[in-house]
Amino acid sequence: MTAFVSLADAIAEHVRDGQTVAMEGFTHLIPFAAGYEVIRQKRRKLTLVRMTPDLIYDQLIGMGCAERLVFSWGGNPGVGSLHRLRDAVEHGWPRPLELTEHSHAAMANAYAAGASGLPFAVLRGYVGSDLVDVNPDIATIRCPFTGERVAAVPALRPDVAIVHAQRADRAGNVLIEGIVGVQKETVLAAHRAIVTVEEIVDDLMAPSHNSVVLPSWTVDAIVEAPGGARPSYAHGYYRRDNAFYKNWDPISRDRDAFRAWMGDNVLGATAATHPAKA
Amino acid sequence: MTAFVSLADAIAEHVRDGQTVAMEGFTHLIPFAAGYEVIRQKRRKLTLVRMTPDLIYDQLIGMGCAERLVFSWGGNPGVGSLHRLRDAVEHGWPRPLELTEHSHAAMANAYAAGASGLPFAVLRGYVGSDLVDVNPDIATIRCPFTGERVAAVPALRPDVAIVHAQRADRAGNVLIEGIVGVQKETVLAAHRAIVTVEEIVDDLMAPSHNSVVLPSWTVDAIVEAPGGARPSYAHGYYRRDNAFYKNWDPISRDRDAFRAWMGDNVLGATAATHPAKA
Amino acid sequence: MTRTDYSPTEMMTVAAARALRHDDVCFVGIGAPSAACNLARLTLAPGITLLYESGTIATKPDVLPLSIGDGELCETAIATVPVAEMFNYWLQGGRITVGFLGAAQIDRFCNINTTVIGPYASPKVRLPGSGGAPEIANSCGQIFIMARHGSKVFVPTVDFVTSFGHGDGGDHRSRLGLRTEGPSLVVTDLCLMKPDPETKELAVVSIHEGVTRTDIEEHTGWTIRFADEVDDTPPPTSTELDVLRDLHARTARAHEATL
Amino acid sequence: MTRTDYSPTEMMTVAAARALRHDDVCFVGIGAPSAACNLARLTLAPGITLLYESGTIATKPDVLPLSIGDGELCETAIATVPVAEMFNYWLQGGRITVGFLGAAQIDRFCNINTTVIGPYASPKVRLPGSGGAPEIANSCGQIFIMARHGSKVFVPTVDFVTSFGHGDGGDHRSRLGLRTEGPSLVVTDLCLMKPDPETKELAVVSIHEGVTRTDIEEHTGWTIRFADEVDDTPPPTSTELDVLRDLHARTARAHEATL
Repeated sequence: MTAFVSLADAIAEHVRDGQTVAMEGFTHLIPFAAGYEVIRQKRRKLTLVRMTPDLIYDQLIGMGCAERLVFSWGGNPGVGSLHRLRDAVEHGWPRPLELTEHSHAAMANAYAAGASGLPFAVLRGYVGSDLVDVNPDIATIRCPFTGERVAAVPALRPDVAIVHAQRADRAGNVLIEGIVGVQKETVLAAHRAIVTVEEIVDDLMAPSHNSVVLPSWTVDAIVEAPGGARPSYAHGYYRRDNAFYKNWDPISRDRDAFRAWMGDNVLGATAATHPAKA
Repeated sequence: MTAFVSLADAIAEHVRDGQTVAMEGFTHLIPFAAGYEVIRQKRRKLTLVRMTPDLIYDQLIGMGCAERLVFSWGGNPGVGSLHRLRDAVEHGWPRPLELTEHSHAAMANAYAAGASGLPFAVLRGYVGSDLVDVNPDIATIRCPFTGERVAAVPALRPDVAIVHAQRADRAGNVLIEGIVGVQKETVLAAHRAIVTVEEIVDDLMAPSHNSVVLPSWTVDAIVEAPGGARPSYAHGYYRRDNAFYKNWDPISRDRDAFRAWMGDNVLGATAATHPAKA
Repeated sequence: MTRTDYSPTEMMTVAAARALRHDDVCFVGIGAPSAACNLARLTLAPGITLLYESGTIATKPDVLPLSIGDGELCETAIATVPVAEMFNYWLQGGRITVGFLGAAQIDRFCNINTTVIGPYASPKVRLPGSGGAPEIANSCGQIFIMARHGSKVFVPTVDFVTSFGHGDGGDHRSRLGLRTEGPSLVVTDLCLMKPDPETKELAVVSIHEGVTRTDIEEHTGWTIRFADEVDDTPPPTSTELDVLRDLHARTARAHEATL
Repeated sequence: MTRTDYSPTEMMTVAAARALRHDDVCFVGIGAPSAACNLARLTLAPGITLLYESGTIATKPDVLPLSIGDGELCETAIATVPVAEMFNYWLQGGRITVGFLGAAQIDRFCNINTTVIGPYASPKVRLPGSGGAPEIANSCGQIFIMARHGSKVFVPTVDFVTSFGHGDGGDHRSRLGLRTEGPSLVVTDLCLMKPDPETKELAVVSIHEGVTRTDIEEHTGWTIRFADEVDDTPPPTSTELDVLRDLHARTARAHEATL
């Protein structure tokens, strides 16, 4: 059942060295505050899972938290490379990073399979792609009715899912609105789930009977973390800080500039303070 | 692209003898008006697909429109049997009815596979059930990663999907709210789709960014048919006529009573008039 | 305070409701299970979570639905999801602790038939079919079965296994790869039965007030076993009966009224 | 009225926009494709339907998104669906007529690399990876590719096939079971290219104003073919340029402003 806890306590209790951790949020609702706290608590040897490693994964990787990345697109959207990710892959700095690389369709289906208690997902995908040669987690199976071949990937079942949402009610039900990404699937696929929210409210005020809701008993920890998705955005609360994304490029190109920025803005901060500017 | 047409024209143009037709609506939004029109236009040798054959399928079967039923639960919900379905299966009246029988989970996944362009769906299901022995469309496949065995069923790809929805806008986008069932999957799985709606409006007024919407280019014909789901219900418009369901039981038990009722209420009616009482 | 002015069906409903816990997440079927689950919610297990296969999650209906998808279920749910999602993410995903099943026929190992009486190809009685039952039986943490006690229902061999219970007994479930407990309780209008921990054959564990062992034996199609210790089922309390009857009265009024 | 005061990038965007039709349903990528698709929507193809992989369906952004999932896309869409649904029901379901892809490397058969320069295990440059591209390339009715023309991009052999184009040419796609057309148009800042109907090797079919055949040859890493009839690409019209520049100006203002 859901516990309402501080961000520091949520990470301390649920995220351990060596675990597989998925922080999701498709451009929208990226759980930055939680990622910063993982960095502050110096987790190591994590397998980080995420369709679109964003700035927060660039930072986790650059700070040496990760030993493997499971992903499908690792860039700074609309800007360019994730330079810390590149430095880890190209030069092993600060430590080597192993890659398990998928397509978006495969990752999304692998989460859905995990949420569904299935061992694998099937998709029409990867036809003719060399990804099949570099990722042993891509198999081919045959349709028992038509004989057609389709791709199969193992279900994703992270140890911990971390997502950010607009709000939770006091019973612990969580509402996600707008671009909902793969967050619901990620939470349901994971063994444990931490949700940071903009606010905790008396009434969830779901706009529709069919709104995307994570019921309380699917979430282990809820953390009130207003602004917790910045510099990404929270629909209905604040916009994407596009300037932050652009400014990150020069900071992240240089190892020293990166470390200085992390020291000033993350390591020297607490869960209550949140980097406002890059 | 969507055409706005009369119910008679929609059925005349899109539903042909011998086709596979899926009319869906999970208790809610059952497309009764469209079903009545199929009966009036005397379609024959249809393969009728529906998770929960309801009174409208009882009537279609009793009027001799169907030669096969693909389904997972055929009853009068909360009341008892579908007597016309039983009469067809037990006594071949008015003609024999072949059955392709699934579980709900398999049917729902088979529609989703159809909507997804996949040849089959996988599920953990049917373990130990004799349905495997009577339905050749249930196969077993092995997970290429864990070796576990799971069930597989072929995708459903009906020739025509018919569903009822709350409203459409003048561009042809359709909104479904409340218990949304498998209607979206059914429409996307089918080669053609007819949607009857309570009203056609200037603004769809979807309550949420994440509302269930069928965009115009996925629907072939939209028919304004207020009350078109009665005696089932349309959330936000009218309630389920539980009395109709209860009263159907004695009518449908008797072949003559059934035929008389159909003559009075369906054959003698037009698409504009709709049986109000059973 | 207990009462004596109750029907066997009310006893059955009350006994099933008592088996539910505050933290259960139930996949509810229409009819008797729906009454029992909502009675539990309105009495001893207010925190219970009820899901119906129409996609309604954590619903709190004020009246009992006639169908599995009445508007009442959606209006009082915290969310309503597509049916495919309900079966995949919620049922198959292993998020349901208790599933309820009814039965037209049930054998001593809790295998259930809701498909057909007689041969499948030439049925004597065509029943509604499986609905969600095969996967409910496979995927819920445990299964509670509710049925009226009679020798046409509790049969030596079911004509068709719609939903797998304990198969031939023993470890048959785990041999088929099932990780869930399967049927763990059968509630009838005469008694409560549970599978033997080893053999998985049903045995009577509690007998309702005014019912004799002979009554149960006569209404069971096989030689029914009795557990070493058989309890007396406590009769319904005043509160249980009042809440249940209020619920049924509200339901009757609501179902008569249509817009 | 045509203009001469335009950049090669503007020409590329305008040429791509012109290839789109009123009834196209486009899977739009960020950057150049997004500009081209929205220019088409604001000029010749107002009925065009744009989907972004973030789940936004039939979106009509007033400013260009910086990322694939900006709030603007959701606010102007008729619906926003989960990402798994977008890839399954919409892309894989065969409901997209045109998909756009960019490329870090592309070969004469339109095989695309966005994964890595150098060996995969010891990369010279690690690129962002596939994103949705492998399935976009497999599932869309046809694929339009946009890339700046240069010999490091248009290479004899890509270091890694992220997204399959026409493979080794000819009927390679259909031999792999693909039923879609694959890449049918490449738009660069110098010219338009299309695969030969038989061999599937790219050939120049239209050259932008001020560009020579030699320019194209020098900027292509293989001996590029020219079609028998090569058109002159009409330069951007005043309307096209005005609409595109307005769009970019609105976008720049919006991206500078944050709440």
